[in-house]
Parts: sequence; C-alpha cells; structure tokens
Amino acid sequence: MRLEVIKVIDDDGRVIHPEREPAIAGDDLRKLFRTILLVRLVDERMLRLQRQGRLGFYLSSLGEEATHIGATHALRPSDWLYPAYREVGAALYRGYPLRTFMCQLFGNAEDPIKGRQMPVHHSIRRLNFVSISSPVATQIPHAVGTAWAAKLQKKDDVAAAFFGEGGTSTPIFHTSLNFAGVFKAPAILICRNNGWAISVPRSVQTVAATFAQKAIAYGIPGVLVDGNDILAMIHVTAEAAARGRRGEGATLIEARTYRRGAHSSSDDPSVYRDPAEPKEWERHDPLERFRKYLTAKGELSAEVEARMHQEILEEITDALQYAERQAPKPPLHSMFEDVYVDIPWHLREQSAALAAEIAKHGPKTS
Amino acid sequence: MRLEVIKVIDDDGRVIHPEREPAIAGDDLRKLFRTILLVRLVDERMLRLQRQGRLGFYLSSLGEEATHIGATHALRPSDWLYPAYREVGAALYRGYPLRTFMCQLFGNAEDPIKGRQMPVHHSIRRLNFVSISSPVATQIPHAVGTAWAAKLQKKDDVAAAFFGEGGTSTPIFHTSLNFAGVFKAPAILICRNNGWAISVPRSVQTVAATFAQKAIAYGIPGVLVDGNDILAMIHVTAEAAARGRRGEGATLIEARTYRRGAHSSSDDPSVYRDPAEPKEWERHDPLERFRKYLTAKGELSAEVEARMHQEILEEITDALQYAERQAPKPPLHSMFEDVYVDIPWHLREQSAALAAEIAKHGPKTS
Amino acid sequence: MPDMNIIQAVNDALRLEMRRDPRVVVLGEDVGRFGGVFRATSGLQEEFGADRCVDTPLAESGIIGTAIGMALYGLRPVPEIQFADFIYPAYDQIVSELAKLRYRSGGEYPAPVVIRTPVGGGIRGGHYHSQSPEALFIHVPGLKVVCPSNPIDAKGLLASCIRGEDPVIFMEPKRVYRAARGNVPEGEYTIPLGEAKVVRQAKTGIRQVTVLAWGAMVHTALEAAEKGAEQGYDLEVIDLRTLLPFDVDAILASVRKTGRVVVVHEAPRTCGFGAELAATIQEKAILSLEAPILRVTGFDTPFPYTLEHEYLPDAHRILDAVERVVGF
Amino acid sequence: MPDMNIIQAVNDALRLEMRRDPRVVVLGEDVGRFGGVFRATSGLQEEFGADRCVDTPLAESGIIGTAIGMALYGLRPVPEIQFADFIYPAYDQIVSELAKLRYRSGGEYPAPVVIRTPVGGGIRGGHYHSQSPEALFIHVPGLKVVCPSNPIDAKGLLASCIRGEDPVIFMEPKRVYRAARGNVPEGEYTIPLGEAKVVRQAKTGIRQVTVLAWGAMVHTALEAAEKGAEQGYDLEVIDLRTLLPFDVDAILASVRKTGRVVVVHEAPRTCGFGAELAATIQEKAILSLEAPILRVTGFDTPFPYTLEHEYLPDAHRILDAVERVVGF
Ligand SMILES: Cc1ncc(C[n+]2csc(CCOP(=O)(O)OP(=O)(O)O)c2C)c(N)n1
Ligand SMILES: Cc1ncc(C[n+]2csc(CCOP(=O)(O)OP(=O)(O)O)c2C)c(N)n1
Ligand SMILES: [Mg+2]
Ligand SMILES: [Mg+2]
Repeated sequence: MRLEVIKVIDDDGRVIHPEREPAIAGDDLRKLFRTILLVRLVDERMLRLQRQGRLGFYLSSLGEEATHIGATHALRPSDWLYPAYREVGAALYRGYPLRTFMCQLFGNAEDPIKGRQMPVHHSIRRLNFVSISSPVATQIPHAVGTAWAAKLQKKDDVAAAFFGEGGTSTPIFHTSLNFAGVFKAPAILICRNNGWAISVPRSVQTVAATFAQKAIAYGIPGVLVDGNDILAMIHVTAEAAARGRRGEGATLIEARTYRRGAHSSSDDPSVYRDPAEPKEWERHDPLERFRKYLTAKGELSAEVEARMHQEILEEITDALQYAERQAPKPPLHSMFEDVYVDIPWHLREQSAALAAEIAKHGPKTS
Repeated sequence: MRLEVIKVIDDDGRVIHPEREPAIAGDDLRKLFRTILLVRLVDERMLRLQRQGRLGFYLSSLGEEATHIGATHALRPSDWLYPAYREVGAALYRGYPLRTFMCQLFGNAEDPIKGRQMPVHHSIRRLNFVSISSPVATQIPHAVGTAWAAKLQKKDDVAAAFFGEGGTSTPIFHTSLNFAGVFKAPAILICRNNGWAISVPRSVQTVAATFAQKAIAYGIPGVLVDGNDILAMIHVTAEAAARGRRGEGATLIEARTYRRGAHSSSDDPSVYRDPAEPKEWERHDPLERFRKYLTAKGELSAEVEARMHQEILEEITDALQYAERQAPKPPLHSMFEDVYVDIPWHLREQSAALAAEIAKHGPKTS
Repeated sequence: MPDMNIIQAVNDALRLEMRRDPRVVVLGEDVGRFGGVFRATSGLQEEFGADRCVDTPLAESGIIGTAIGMALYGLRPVPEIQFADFIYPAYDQIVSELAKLRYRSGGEYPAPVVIRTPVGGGIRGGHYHSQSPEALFIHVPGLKVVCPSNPIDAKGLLASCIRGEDPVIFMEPKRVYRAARGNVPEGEYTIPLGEAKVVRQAKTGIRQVTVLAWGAMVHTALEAAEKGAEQGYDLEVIDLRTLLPFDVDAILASVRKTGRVVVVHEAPRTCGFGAELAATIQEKAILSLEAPILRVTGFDTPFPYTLEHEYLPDAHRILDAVERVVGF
Repeated sequence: MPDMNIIQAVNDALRLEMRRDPRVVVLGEDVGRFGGVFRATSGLQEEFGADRCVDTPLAESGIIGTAIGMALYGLRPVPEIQFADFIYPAYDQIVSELAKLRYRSGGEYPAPVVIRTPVGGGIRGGHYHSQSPEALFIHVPGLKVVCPSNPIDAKGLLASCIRGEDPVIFMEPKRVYRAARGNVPEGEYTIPLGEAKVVRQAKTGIRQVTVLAWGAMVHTALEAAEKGAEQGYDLEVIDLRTLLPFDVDAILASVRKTGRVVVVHEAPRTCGFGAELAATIQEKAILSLEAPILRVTGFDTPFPYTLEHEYLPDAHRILDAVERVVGF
C-alpha cells in the first residue's frame, strides 16, 4: 500500500517529481490540454442548454477532467474503457465526433444508440468505449472480465473501469476486484474520489482512511494519486497498464479530485454542501495547473490557447446546430430492434400494434 | 492489522500465552468441553443415520467446533447470534434441547420451524439464535443491522455473524462490513476459514494473504486467530465484544480451522482433495488440545470424560427415539401459515384446494 | 384538509409514524441531509436526528440487509431505494431473506420492513429511471406490494404498511409525484391493505368496460374514461392500490357487471401483473366475459428514452383496447 | 445412439461446443476440479484446462459480471449457477446489464452469455434448493429462457444457445437430471429455440385437454396423461422447451383443437409463467375455449421441506384440473 498521494506537479504547475514526469510530445501535450478545455466548454454549454429547457438532462465533469483524460492517454487505443457517466472526456480524447456526441444527448434520429438512453450514456464500439450504464459500478466486473478474456486469449490488451468513490460501496465493486485479484486480470480500476455521491459526503461511504487501501482486501496494489494532476494520472495509469501487460494483474487507483458542480442538472448542492468547499478546490484546478506546466515548458502560449478556445466554441456551435437539425426521434420500429439479435414474434406483434396506433391517432406529442 | 495468529495454547494444550488465558470457572470449562464432545458425537451419529437413509441431509462441524462454541461462550446470552449451517454447537451451548434439535432434522410435526427448511437450519428465538439460511453470507448484514439497532436503542447487546471463508467473496460481505464500519455497529464478524468451500480451496477465494486483512477496507480491526484453540477464540471474541460495548464498533475475526469432513452428506471430497490434508489437521484437533489443557489444569479426568461420553450417547439415543416417535409431517395447513402474519385470500384458497385434493386422493406418499 | 401532492403525503405519513413510534427509522441514499432526491424525506433528519433518518453508503443490499437486521431486533425500518431501477442489488436480500424469514423460522422471526421506492416512466428517465418492476415482487411469496395513485391513499396506505407486520414493497408513482394532488386529511389515519377502490363507476349499463390500473396509470385510465365517454364508452376504473394481495372480490364484482376487462400497466407485458389479473379473472369468471381480457402495457423492450411516450400506455391505447373488447 | 441422462447430455453438449469453438469457456463454483456438484462439467477441466473450465470464488455476481465482460470481448462464456436459488446476487448484473447491453448500445455490444442453472423441487432441498424462478427472467426483455425436459432436447438446445447471439437463462430440471434418459444422437446437433414439442397427441376427439408444461413437469403431465387415459381423458401434452420466446403457434393450434387448457408449473402460481400463458391464450383464442384455463402450480409459499410433495403438482392435481375443465 502506498499512502503517499502521487503527484508530478504542484498547484502552480511546477514539477515536484521529475522522476515521474511522463515523456510526452508537444502535440500530445496540447491535445491533452485541448481535451480538458473541450470538455469544460462542452459542459458549460450543455448545462446552459439544459437550463433553457432545450436538453433533457446533463452531467458535467467540472474539475475532474484530468482523471480520465490522463488515464486514457496512458492507454493504447486498443485498450478497453468502461466509463461511468463522468468520463466523456475519454471518448472525446479518443476522437469521438462532437456532432455524434450531441446527437446522443438529444437522443435523435442520428443518435448511434437510437435514442434509447438518457443523455451522456454514450457507446462507441470503434473507440473501445463501452456503453455507459446508469446503475453505479455495474461496469466494473465487465472490465475485469474483458481483461481476463484478453489474458486468456494471450492478447496484451488491458481494460480500465472508471467509477466514483460511491461505487466502492457497492457489492459489485467487491466481487469484481476479488475476481481481478484471483485471476490476475490486467484490469485497471480507477476510483474517481470526487468527495461526493450526490449529497452524501465521502465520509459516509467508508471509514477507511483511503479508498486505495481497499486493494489490500484483494491482494492487489492500491495507488493514491492526485486526480487533478494530469501528469500524475498518466504516470500511475501507465504503470498499472505495464503491470497488467507484464502479467502481474490488476491495480486499484484512487484519484483524488472534487466534484465542483452539481451532481447533475437535476441536483442542487446548495441544500447540502458548503459553497466554500468547491471554491477551495478551484485552487487545485487541473486545467489551470496543466496550463502553468505547459506554459513553463514553452508548449503553450496564450495565443495558441485563445485559438483553441475559439475553434472549440465553433465546433460546439456547429455540432449543436447539426444535432438540432436532425429528426428529433429515431424511427418507431427501432424501439423493437436490438432487444434480441432477431425480432421474435411477440415484439413483431407489438411493433405492428404501435404502428397501427400511430397511424390511427397520429404521432405522440410528448 | 494484526497478522500474528492469536493463540493461547499449543497443539499439546500447553499455555503459551498466559496473558491471554481467559479466566473461566471449572464448571464452565467442562461445559465447553462437553459441548464440543456433544457436537462431535451428534455429528457422527447423524452422518451414520443419513448414510442409512433415515435422515435426508446433514452437515457436520468436525474439527471446527471450537470456533463457534468458544465465541458463544465469550458472549452474553442476550447477544444475538447469526449462524451459518456449521455453528449448531452455538445453539447447543446455549441449551438447545437435543430432542428439539432432532425434530428439526427430521422436519417432523414437532419441528419448531414446521418442517419448512432442510436439516440443520435451526431457528431458536429464545436463545437469540437467528434462523439459518442456506444462501452463503446473507446473514451478515442482519447481524450488522441488529448491532446497529441495539446501539441506536442504547442497549449494550452485540451481534455476531458466522460465515465460512467462501462467504468473504460474496457481495453482501462487503456491503455489510462497510455499513458496520460507517455506523460503528457493535457487530462481530467471524470468518471460519476452514480451507474449503465445497471443492474450492481457500486459494481460489482470494489472493489476499489473510481474510483478516479485509478489515482494512472497512476501517475496522481485523484479527487472525487459531480457530482450533478454544481459549484463543474466547479471548478474541471477548475483546471484540468489549470493543463493541464500549462503542468502538465492529471487529472482523478470521478463525483458522479446517473442514476435516465432507462439505455435507451430499459431498465426496475424495474427488478433489488429498486425504493427507485432513489427516494432517488431526494434529491440531480442538477437542484434543482442550482436553490436554483441562487435564493439565486438573479440571478433567478420564473418568469424568467417560461419564460425559456415556451421558451424551444416552441423550442422543433418547432424542433420536423421541424424534422418530413424532408424526413425520407437520399439519397440512401449516404450509400456508407464516407466509404473512395473516393468511390472505389466495393462500386460503390454495390451502382449501390442497385439503380437498388430499381428501379425495389420500395423503401424498413421497 | 391541506392540499398536498404525493411527495408531501408520503413525507407527512413518515413524519407522523416517526412521531408515533420511536422504533420507526428511515434509511437510504440521500434521504438525510438532502431529504431525498425527490424530497420525500425532507425535514425528517432535522426533526428526528441523524440516527433515525440516516444517509447510507451507496449499497442497496446494505440498506435492505441492515434494515432486516434492525427489524429482527424490533425496529420498524422504512428504507428508501432511490429508484426502483436500482433495487436489484438488494434483490437477493429481499427474495431470499426478507420474504422468507417469518416462514422459515416457523413464525419466530418476522421482519416487517417497508421498502419505499419510486417507480414508473414519463419523466425522461430512460432505461434506469423508469421501470415498474412490481411483477418481480408479486411473484415472491412473503412480500406485499402496494402502489398508490394519489396523496390521500399514499398517506393512509404507507401508515398501514409501517404499522403492519409484513414486509412491503411500497411503490410510489414518480410521474405523478407532484401532479397528483388532493385534500389530505390532517393527522394520522390508515387505509387497509388489500382493498381496491372504484374510482369511476360505470353507470350507463351499455358499452361498459372494467379498466384495472394502479399508480400513474390510474390517471391515464381516468383520462381514457373521459375521452371514452364522449365516444359512448362507459369505463369502470378500478385503482387496485394493493397489488398483493389484490382485491379479487372488487375486481370480480366489476367484471360480472361489465363483462369486459382491460388491464393497464407500464411494465413490459410478458409475465407482467396484467397476466396474473387476466389469468385469475378468466379462471373465476369466464362465463361473465363477453370478450377477451386485453392488456394495455409497456412493450417487451427495455424502457426507451426518446420514444417513452410511444412506449407508455396512453388514453388512445386504452381506448383502442376498449373499442376492441366492446366490438368483439 | 448412446443412452444418456440429462447431466450427461449437458456435459456432452458443453464438451462438443468447447471443442468446436475455442471461445467457449465454462466458469462457476465447483465446476472445475470437481466437475460440478451435479457433475455436469465433469472432465471438462481435464480436457480443456483450468483456463477454459474455471473454478471461481463464491460470488454469483462476479461469475455473471465477468462473463459479461468476456462476452463483450468476444468469448462465449457458459457460466453455471450452482442452484437457481442462488442466482439472485447476480440478478442486478443479469437484469440491468446482460439483458440490456445490446439494446442500450444500439446493437454495438451484444453479450451472448448462456447461464446454466439447475431448477425445481422434488429432491428434498427445501427453500433454497428447489426454486423455479423462470418468471423472474421471462419478464425481463432481452433474455431468452429455455428449459428442456429430456437429454435429447437438453443437448440440442444448449448447443443452439451457445451458438446463438442472445443471452439465455438455461434451466435444467434437476429432479429428472438422472431419471430422464434417452438415446442421444452422437456428435453435434442443434434444436432451434422457440419451438415447442407435442409430446403426446390427443387423438380421440373427445374429452381432449391441452396440457402445457416444461422441465420436470412434462414427465408429471405425461404420467397424468397415462392415468387420465384410463379415466377417459385424452391429454395433449406440449413441452414448451423454450419459455421465451414461447411457441405461440403450437400452443394455439392445440387449444383450437382441444378447447381446454391446463398449464402446469412448479413455481408459485401468482405472476408465474402460467399466468402469461393463460392471458395470451384467452386473448388470442377465447372463442375456442370451452372452459377456463386452469393453472396447476406450486403454492404461493416459500418452497417447503417436509411437505414438498404436497406442494408440487402431481398427476392427481393435474387430473383434478382436467376433470374440472372437461366438466365445465
Ligand atoms: C445502484 C445505484 N444506486 C443508486 C443510484 C443513484 N445515483 C446516481 S449517481 C449516485 C451517486 C454516485 O456517486 P459516485 O459513485 O461517487 O460518483 P460521482 O457521481 O461522484 O461521479 C447515485 C446514488 C444509481 N445510479 N445506481
Ligand atoms: C450464494 C450461494 N451460492 C452458492 C451456494 C452453494 N454452496 C453451499 S455451501 C458452499 C460453500 C461454502 O463455503 P464456505 O463459505 O467456506 O463455508 P463452509 O461450507 O466451508 O463452512 C456453496 C458454494 C450457496 N449456498 N449460496
Ligand atoms: Mg463521487
Ligand atoms: Mg469454508
């Protein structure tokens, strides 16, 4: 157990652990920075949209972007990601087009998952970004199973699961990590400890001093990392991936971060949380810290960033306009597809009945 | 975390840790001894009966008796026990009459649980010995809830749950211990690590070096104890109970022992286990060790033991004859009772239909 | 009598029962400080303290499992499962333990736990914030299942459940949590379990159809009744209120009167509770039936997001079925 | 064609599929070294190694959850749940994940996991070694549910499931695991899902009754048919084999022929699969019905130990129902 909080840079972006500093090319550094910025600007815009009633629901990652964007960078595109709902940055980092992203949010006719899930529940097979589920932590055993399967097939893929600290309290967290330990599955279990599970503070999830130490129960290493330090995230994830590929099994990573926004667009943290707390965490802002690091390194200038910013805003506007132009609903019959590989008689019957109903009474209005 | 295996006596019954030796009156020492012997003789006889086809099913505790008999001694009669199926010694220690015990095994008209469960699934409210369930580990959260309730009601009862090491792999183990930690419930979680879960060896349950260390995940103390050393069991359970009563919360105890017999009367360990292994564990036999201790202490003589032995055999024969004399089945209507506090219309209807069916065709033969 | 919505009525019932009986405790995710994501437990922690209105770790099995242990010790826990869609991690504790404890202990160890949980669609919640899993509990002997449609029933039924001796799954129709309002009597009262309510009587003697519904669908059925009246249909709408044990007498009385039945529910059709109602009715009253019993239900797909109003039964779909049974 | 029982047939199917397709893996409690507590996986670890026939820790949710992850990666896991009574800790993974993955990913992420599990009573197993929870899966869109009654079907259906693209709950009737024998064709073959089998045809044209059954109850139904024949009843016994999607055409064809239906199952009556069959039949063929559809089922109690033969449907109970529908 390492109870030290692994860091590479401090709050001012100064390298305090050069021995851990990952070697990353300038373009990649800027891509990392750009993705954080992208997520932040997308989140901002979408929350605004939601408040205007133009979007049903939204979940933002404000202040937590470095956790999953850093982890994703440390993995290969062929490695599998099992995200929760606060890791869309991982998809964007892997190149998920913003237009498609927006179509998912609207659940419209161009939504690749056919309007079947709430906003933010993306599924992107070609990016190895597996379908997001609302139930907390249900994806963890899948990551373990995928990692285990890769090992059985003698491939060197690893699989990463992301989940909040609330997820560590679930029963499936336990069985998953235990299986990962027993079968030496090359899985990386990334706990995004953002301090809150809706209104429930971290202190109510467990009285263990850290989440990382839960690894001891499974005989696997547990690592504690500053989740707002993207370089530290890259460092520990790369180490965990290397361990996995070497056949040494799974790693649990606790990434300390903070949920600066509301849990979701349905939530109002003023009821349960002292506003000084999120304020305090602004000091550790991952974007800010990374910007200072890049600036000091000469890899980012104010002009470059301003250009990025502008570009991103234009992309968002374009994507939004694109999404809002699409037919708002997927075709009726799509509701009955993909329940099974083929459509059995009872679903064919139901589909026909619905078609007849709509033909008779017209489309549903709400 | 204490990774030392707590012991009081060695395999020869010699006190190696006098500072831990519990002060127990002679009569109580003999009662402890007698209960181990009782369980052993009952187990032997019941397995024989099962092989003769006179009993449907049986589960023995051979070699593991000290774990739960010791723990029960260390608790007050008002403390709640949540046993698994291998802790009947706890009930017998608390005075469960052998006749009733046998009636449960036969599920006959005098079975207090009305023939509803398989043999060995006792329920004895007046002894605070809660109804045994077959599903592994489902009783653990109940012990935590009961302990928590006692604390909320400012009573100083504690609750103990017993489960095998296989039970630590279950999802409910995790949520239960985490709740126990968070709510500082005075629960004692006793993992009887007997090396096997049916055919699955301990090494497949977890790669953690010990089960005791799983406590670290929940911020509670984990204790490793020699489960074949009844004095050590008493010592650690008494400490855990005292902690609980002092308001310091839960304790996880890993009691190292060994399942010397088959998993149950349905099992055949010769298919999966080297017979040398159980043989080897005879050296650490809890009865033998305790006998040597008592003899050295002058609390037990061969004559006293012989008398006990004789008495127990007579009791067993009496109880068996009693049980076999009872009507073999509980009344028909009892099948529909206790599903709810009152019998709703649909069960009344079903009960009447069954009565009519039996009236028409005669009693069911098998 | 104050005008209340269902959330307020539930809150009122909880508060009164907690005042009345110190053994009543509330536990769940976000129920304490926050007062519940739907605010149904709002103010309870202030009044009764954090020991009686408890925020728990994120583990439904822990919530239900420890509630069982509390109930065995003599408390009256009323756990909340934030959405019924998240009840499955606790399914083992509910099915294997809660439902069977009284029975398997020969009556020695009842565990009167009342599990409150919001159910149903229509709030743009997609797969996991819309489900109606009543059938998965009705099929399990040892559980009672209740689902009110309005604040007056919600308060009286919840009080009955908490005072009762049996475990209950108490399903709250979240779609009408705020929309269904009523003049809720002040102070304590109970409404007995097992009694349905005829919320609209068929009176014309012609083109009469019995419509069985519960929860949010009662309102949809009443809407259909309004619309249907214009078309000459006379619907007798029965709000089942208690799903198990259901009020077979009230149902059969209406069936004998109308001869035609439509059952409405949001859950998928196959093996839904509608199947049980249809099977029971045809078994006990086939000679009264003038037409097959039709089911108007959700489809046998996961609950969709965008097309949720295509998925959910509405007045049109009910009236189509009414038309079919009348025209049979 | 070797004479085999169901256990041997299941074992044979697993072995052949594992030989045929290296992606097939078996995992579960005691399935490896021991070969399963019922010996259904006996010899597989010897032949295919401990990587393809895996003993797991004691956690059904881990077995199913990791199997899903394996299936997503391209393997064909065939997990065993030792007794269906212990499937509930995995219910969340089955209902929330396995059943919905294809749908919620827009078809991108199918998870073809075939869960084998013994079901049913009659082995003196009490509450927790006797259950028949098929309805709890039939109600969940996205799952298929299969239950063979004999070794020939068991082998062919299991092969179909493993080669199929959908998740399946494959229920094995443990009461007749050894008792139901048959001449099982050697080598690979498949039997398509969704097709029922008429295992006894009604031929006399009088006092004909359709009896719907599956698993162990098929044998009880056939016994009733034998006995009934002596009393002048002519039973047409249909073995459903696949419970979802069930073979509605075969059922309705028989109903139209006989006009009378008895459904038999071990599970508790209320909201059991018998309810769905009754509801569907009366909906689609009420004019063919000469009598109500009766259900002969287990009672709405937990499965008892001593009184299990009082609980379980037997030939007498079936014939009483037959008598009632014929005499209606
Ligand atoms: C099994 C389950 N129970 C309850 C919920 C409702 N819920 C949604 S998010 C959430 C809190 C999750 O907290 P955490 O795991 O810390 O993730 P975070 O939102 O902080 O990223 C809860 C309780 C759920 N989605 N799934
Ligand atoms: C949830 C569940 N899964 C599977 C089983 C079948 N089963 C009965 S006992 C057992 C092994 C239990 O091992 P352990 O917990 O170590 O207890 P022991 O029998 O060694 O005392 C298994 C797998 C069960 N009873 N419950
Ligand atoms: Mg969190
Ligand atoms: Mg064991």
